[in-house]
Amino acid sequence: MKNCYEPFPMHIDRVVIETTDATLKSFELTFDRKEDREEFFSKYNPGQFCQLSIFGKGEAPIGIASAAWEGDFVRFTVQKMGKFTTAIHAMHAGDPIGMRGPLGNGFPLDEWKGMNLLVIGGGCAFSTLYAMTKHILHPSHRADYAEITALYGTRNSGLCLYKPVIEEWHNRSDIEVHQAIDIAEDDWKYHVGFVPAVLEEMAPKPKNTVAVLCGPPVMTRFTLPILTKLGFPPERIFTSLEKRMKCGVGHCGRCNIGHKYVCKDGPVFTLKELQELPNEI
Amino acid sequence: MKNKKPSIILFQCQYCLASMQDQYWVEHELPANVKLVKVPCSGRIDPMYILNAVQGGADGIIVCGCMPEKCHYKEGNLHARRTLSEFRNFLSSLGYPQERFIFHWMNIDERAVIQPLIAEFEEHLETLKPQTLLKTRTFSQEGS
Amino acid sequence: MASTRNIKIQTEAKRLLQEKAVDVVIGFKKGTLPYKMQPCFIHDAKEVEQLELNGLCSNNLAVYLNHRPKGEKTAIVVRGCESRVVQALVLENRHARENLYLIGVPCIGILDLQKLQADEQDPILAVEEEGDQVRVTYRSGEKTFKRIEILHDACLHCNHPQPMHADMVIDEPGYFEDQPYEKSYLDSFRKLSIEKRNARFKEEAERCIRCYACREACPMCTCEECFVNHSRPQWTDSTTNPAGQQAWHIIRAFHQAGRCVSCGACERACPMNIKMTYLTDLLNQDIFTEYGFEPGVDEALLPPFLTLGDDQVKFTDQQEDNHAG
Amino acid sequence: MQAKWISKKDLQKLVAKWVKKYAVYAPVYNGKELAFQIVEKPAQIVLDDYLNTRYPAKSLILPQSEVLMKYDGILHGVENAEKEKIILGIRSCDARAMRLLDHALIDDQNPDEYWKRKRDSAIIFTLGCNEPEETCFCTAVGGSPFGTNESDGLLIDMGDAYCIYLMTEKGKVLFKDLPDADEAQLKNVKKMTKQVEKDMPALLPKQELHDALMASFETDFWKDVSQSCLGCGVCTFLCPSCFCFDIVDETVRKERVRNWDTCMFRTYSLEASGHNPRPTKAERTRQRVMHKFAYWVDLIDEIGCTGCGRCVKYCPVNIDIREIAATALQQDFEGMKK
Repeated sequence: MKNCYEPFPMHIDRVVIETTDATLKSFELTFDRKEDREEFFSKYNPGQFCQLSIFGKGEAPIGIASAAWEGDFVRFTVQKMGKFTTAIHAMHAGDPIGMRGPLGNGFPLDEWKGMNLLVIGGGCAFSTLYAMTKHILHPSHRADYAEITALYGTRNSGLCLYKPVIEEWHNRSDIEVHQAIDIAEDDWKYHVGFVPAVLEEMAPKPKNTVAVLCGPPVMTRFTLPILTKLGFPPERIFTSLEKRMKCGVGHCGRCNIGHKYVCKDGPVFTLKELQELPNEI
Repeated sequence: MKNKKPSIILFQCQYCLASMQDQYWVEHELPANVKLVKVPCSGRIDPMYILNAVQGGADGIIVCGCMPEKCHYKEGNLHARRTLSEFRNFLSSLGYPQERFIFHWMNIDERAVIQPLIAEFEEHLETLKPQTLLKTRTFSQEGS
Repeated sequence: MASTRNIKIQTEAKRLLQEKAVDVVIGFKKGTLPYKMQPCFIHDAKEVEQLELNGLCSNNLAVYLNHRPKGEKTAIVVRGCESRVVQALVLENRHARENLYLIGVPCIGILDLQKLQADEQDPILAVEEEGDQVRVTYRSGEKTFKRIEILHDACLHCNHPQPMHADMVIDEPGYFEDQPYEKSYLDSFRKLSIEKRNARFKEEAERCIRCYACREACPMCTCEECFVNHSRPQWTDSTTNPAGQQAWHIIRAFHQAGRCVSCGACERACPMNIKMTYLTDLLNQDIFTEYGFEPGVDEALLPPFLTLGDDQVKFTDQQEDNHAG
Repeated sequence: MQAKWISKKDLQKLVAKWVKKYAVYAPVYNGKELAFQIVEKPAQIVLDDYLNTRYPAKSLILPQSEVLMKYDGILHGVENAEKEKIILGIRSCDARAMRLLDHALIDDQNPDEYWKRKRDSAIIFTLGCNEPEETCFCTAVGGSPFGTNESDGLLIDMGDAYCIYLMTEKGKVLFKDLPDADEAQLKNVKKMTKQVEKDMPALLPKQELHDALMASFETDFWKDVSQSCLGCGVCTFLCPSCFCFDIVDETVRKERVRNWDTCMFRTYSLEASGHNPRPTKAERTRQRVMHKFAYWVDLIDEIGCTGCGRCVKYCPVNIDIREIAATALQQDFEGMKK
């Protein structure tokens, strides 16, 4: 059995500065060993995360932002925040790095087959939703799902992630994309306002639809009631949580909400599951 | 290992070396056994820096600061003098003798004083055994 | 039967709460074990009968002042050491003195559980204090001690058992009188060879399990973030290895130089029975010799590391002497 | 279940034999206190008149600091070959805690190699408690001073001899040459153990307590309980069933180390953004108590506290988990909710 604390040796293949203020960068990592790559892709399901590891700086759990079909790399979008993320922001293509994963449950894509998807993302938490949407938009998966609607809100247009791809989505017919920013800007073509308000305005139909929600806690707190108001039942509202983590495999104890561990039993939970757990987010 | 020179950590305030030659010497020509830790002011030297040096196995510690009334930050040197001399007393009661830890307050007109000072200190340290009492780390360089 | 001391404390607490002079009274109440007392927070005048003070009250109550809601009017039962903490913290601008009401109690000393329970495998079933006598019932039988035999070392070396700066003092005799500053017990340590001192220090420090009970029990440890928790940069090992253990004990003590009131709460909180007040006492003795300063005693004098006094002049003179000589 | 009989002298002789082949850990007086240490001479072992060690025996399997990986450009897991261990004289509360930790650290997908390796190489003999301490409450949380399903064998002190119940093959092998205990002896043992158990605290209503605590979650109960808490780690570090750990890099030694960590520290759940799901002592105390009395019940239908009483005895401010449980059972939390 493999040691669950030992990271895969990886290298950074490409670094993309995502936002105009450069607090968000995407890192594409490639595997040093073939067997690690095979192991990773045999398990990977969008919505999962990895523990990135830089010796001396520790580890940090980061959501996976690439779909498996994109290539032999794994993408992570990292916001500069604490000790680890500051360190990774200083790294360049070609630098070695460690990675453990994929960890967590990911989105139950099989369960959702045949249904409409409503994807709601805010800020940098959009990364795993991006991976999921990309996965679904692939020709071999697209037919499994009905209509796809995405709503992506950022504070301003400069903070929008994956701009070229989202631009392309706007022109596609198999996905309906809404974008929102908090304050109006001159050449902005889309919605202006907070995600909950825009969502209420869009008024998506709850029938046969799954809502997937990832965003900062404030956004989540105000968007959930809107979804409920629109008629989405709690078992069809999915969200992904964040906690401080160390081990990532349910041993070290700190990421629990009630008896569930976010790292092992999550990070994706339905609103129904969360309602049954103590309120400690 | 017998001939190994005593390791010295030199904590140096960046303002007090007035002469260019001395400055250059400290920055580029220090003997290999002396490590320079440049600080913006002697008042910036946290006892933790000193302790890290001690735990890392430094045989001697020199703290260089400005003369009274010459501190760039008005009274950083006074602060350093108060706290660090007490810390020196404290360390000496726990296993790091005072003679291994010296202060040097520099004068503006001082020229070529630091070189003999270090040499003399080194000579003195050579008469002592390598410090082991508070050494807890087995590496040669240490950070601060 | 409540002792007259306790009754007087209760009466004062009741008066304060009834007159709404304070929101809460912090004191001690009976614990769940015969040899432990619990800190308690009385909000209601009806509950004052819980208040008690005896030799088993091992904590320094002033530690709770750091966690009380802002602006709360707090009355606190203080012995000598606690009263000095309050004064020291007020000087450091940690608390507003006008929000505090100190119920001073002349100290009767704190019993040392370690001395009380020399054999840890022989549990204590009851402790009764009667003046100078302390009767302890163990599983193996009864034993009577003189109070002085089982007092905590910090209390034996205490020179200000009488509460200072208190708003009222309970009129009951304490066990000790105030004395001039002297920590002569340190002499035997200072006289040891450097190797022996070092060995003594290591023997204590390296039993540390890094639970930080000493830090949390200390009323003077008021930092928002402790140096051991700091991650950028990481100051020292957070592991229980000698480097980390020694660094913790050295720097913790040093942060208390000229601040520690020598109450010994750290030692009594330590689950591993590590001796550590001697470290801060060593520092404080130096500071007393150098500056004549005792933490928490004077109402206006700042601790030596918060002020520079007339160092500018003194230091200049000293340097001039050096150069002349 | 096999029952053997051995005189105390013979046990010493047996241990003398074990010492040659195994690493034998037993309570030994180390100059300051009793602690589990490697035994060199059987005479060192203190099994009579001993209540429990202060430092929990979990440290033998989950040491306070453990090197997980070494770094030389990439991180490599360390694999220390473990000598087979015999842990002799551990109390059944501590043994039960080890079983709980098995649940926590060994799951199907990602078993903790370091724990598993040490655990598999250990043979554990518990020692029944003939005279439990006043702080002991194993019977209240579903254990017993003579718990048999926690370890490989259970020793019961019968004056000048031990009665040994052997539960596993590993245990049986070590005592195979001994005579079986006879009927009369076993009857005496039963009588004695029954008497001891009778004087211990009564069993807590597990489910009722679980429900009460769940109801208490958002009430001020926890604020009151935690008011005197100092926020140190004594209760959790000395707890035999606490297993939380932190993983840190010691750059100087080029090692990635895991250290015990505790939910009682502020930094335990503090996130890089500054958000802390458990910002005050109230939430942290709640986490400690609820993890033991509610979350464990959800997970494996057992209380996660083993009743050793260490947190009660060593808490600097005498916060008593027994008292918290008892109060929670009596409170009307529905009425307290904001």
